Amino acid sequence: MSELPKVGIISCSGEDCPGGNISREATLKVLHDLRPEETATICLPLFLAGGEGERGFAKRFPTITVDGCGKLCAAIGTTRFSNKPSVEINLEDYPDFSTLKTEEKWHIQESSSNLVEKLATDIANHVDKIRNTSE
Amino acid sequence: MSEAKKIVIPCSGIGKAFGTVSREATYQLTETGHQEEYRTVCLPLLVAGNQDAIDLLKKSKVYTIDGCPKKCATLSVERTGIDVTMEVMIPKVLAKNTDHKPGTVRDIGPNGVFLAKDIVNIILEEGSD
Amino acid sequence: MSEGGIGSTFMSVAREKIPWWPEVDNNKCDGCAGEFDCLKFCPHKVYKIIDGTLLIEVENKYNCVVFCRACQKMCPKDALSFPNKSDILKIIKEARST
Amino acid sequence: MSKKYILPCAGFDRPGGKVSKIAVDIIQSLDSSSIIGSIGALAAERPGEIKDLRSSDVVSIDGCSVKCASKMVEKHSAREFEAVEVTAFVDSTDNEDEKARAVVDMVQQHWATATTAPPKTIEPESLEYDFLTEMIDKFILRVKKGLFYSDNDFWVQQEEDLVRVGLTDLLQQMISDVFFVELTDVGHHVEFGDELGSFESTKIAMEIISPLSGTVVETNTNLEDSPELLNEDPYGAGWLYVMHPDDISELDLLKPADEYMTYGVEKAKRELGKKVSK
Repeated sequence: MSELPKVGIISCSGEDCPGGNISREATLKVLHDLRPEETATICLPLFLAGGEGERGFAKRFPTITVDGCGKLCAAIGTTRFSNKPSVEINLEDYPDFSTLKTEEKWHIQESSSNLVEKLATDIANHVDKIRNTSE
Repeated sequence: MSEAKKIVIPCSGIGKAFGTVSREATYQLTETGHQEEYRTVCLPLLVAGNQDAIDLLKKSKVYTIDGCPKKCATLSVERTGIDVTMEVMIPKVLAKNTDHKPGTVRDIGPNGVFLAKDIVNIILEEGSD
Repeated sequence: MSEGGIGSTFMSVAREKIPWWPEVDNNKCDGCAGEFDCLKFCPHKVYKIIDGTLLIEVENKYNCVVFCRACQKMCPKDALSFPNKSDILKIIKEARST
Repeated sequence: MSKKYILPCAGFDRPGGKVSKIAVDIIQSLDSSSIIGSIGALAAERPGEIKDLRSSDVVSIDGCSVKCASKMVEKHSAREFEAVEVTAFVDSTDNEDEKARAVVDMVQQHWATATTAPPKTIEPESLEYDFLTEMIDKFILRVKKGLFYSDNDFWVQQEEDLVRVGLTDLLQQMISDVFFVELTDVGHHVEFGDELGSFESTKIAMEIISPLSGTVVETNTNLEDSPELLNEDPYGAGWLYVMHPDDISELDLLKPADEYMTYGVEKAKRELGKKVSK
């Protein structure tokens, strides 16, 4: 088992947010498929509801926040209750996202699943980068 | 945005199948036939302290769906000083449908969809008053 | 729930000294018609499918959690059996006292 | 504003300083997320300390009219902050603990009224001192002191002639949310390691494995309607049985809290945080 720190990934998962499903899906892909051993699942709502564990983790370990819109709930929520994320990703910064039709943003379809792949790859690369520099 | 006065907020926990079930129930309620009456507001907005979201909740009946006893959705709403009209605790819903244990957080399977439907019914029943 | 396995201890006794694991009666076992309930159920990877058959065998016997018999209940053919618990406890107690 | 930062007077050899120290200890025990600042670290201009100070809702506690703490905050942060002076309570009481309480009240009042303050995050559990705790990644593992633990992750608490039995916080976290509990009847007799009913969670169906031999004299019937108590309060309201033990010396077979913690941490490292997605 690696002694490098785990990286927490916090997805906005917003239910009423155009990119909530894409951010959630990409985050789950990294957590489960791409970097299962290197990452920790962090539940954003638990920050507010009193997840001592989640908050404590995010205070001591590096985190990546993944937001589905410019309201940046994941980044703001994490900073507010724990610490500044190492990397803040906003789906709106992806040109591919703005060209999606509304329906393709909301629910993952073929066109949006490419973006999920791309986003997941980017998150995974950030995980590697963070862990390499923290050696 | 519709003028819906009833707001459903799921926990959407990302670590457990129940989180995805809460989400599925919310989409069933807000996208298939009941959208005039029900809508959802991002729970993360409350975590981030978004004032618009809090103001909207103040004017509405709020229904929360929680996947575990940590009650993130309910507590997050209550901590903004707003009362929850009804909270649905998914393990309780499963307790009366023990054959419908959902799949995983990424694929809740037909059992998860079934549970979500039951949650929708529970909320609709209360909301019809 | 823990995967004990070789090298672990149970009640301060080396796991390898405790003869606790299921025995499969292959006259009764029919592999649940390909469903393999016990294999799917056990989170400790105790079972494996015997290659090319519809039968199950115990692969990692020391992964089996001492005193746990949850898989036995899952078995529709009642093909799984475990040692007597009090015999096992006796073995554990003796090993602890030496 | 995200964090709470309290800067106490550092003159711990003086009465006001001592009161500040007592006060911040209370504050931290009430809310472990609050940051206790250090005048020394600010004086040395440690970057992390200054960053905390500047990104928090700050309260300074001054032990005397020299106001070192407030001056230190003013020097390193341009923002408004709340200053509490211990000497302000000098007439009300001579008791240091009472003064400290008054300081705590002032600080809490400030945070309650500060519109930008985040919601209170006090958990009742963090007020308890009778637990051993360890953090494994994001998991907080709690082992209650004074109990005996089986390697199957059940606990036993001695209550005069009887024992109370439950499952551990580790087991609760491993199995995840329980939605169904089937308890055995009063009068049922079991041997060590025998089955004492079962429960089902979103992850697994499991037997309750008795951590000692004895006869059930009481069952926690609340669990039938509220199985979530097993997850919420495994050492308290989520207890399983009260039993009459056959032989209390069987407790020797179990682990005391500190040993179980060592065992539990190893187990937790293997078992917790596994991501289930088939």
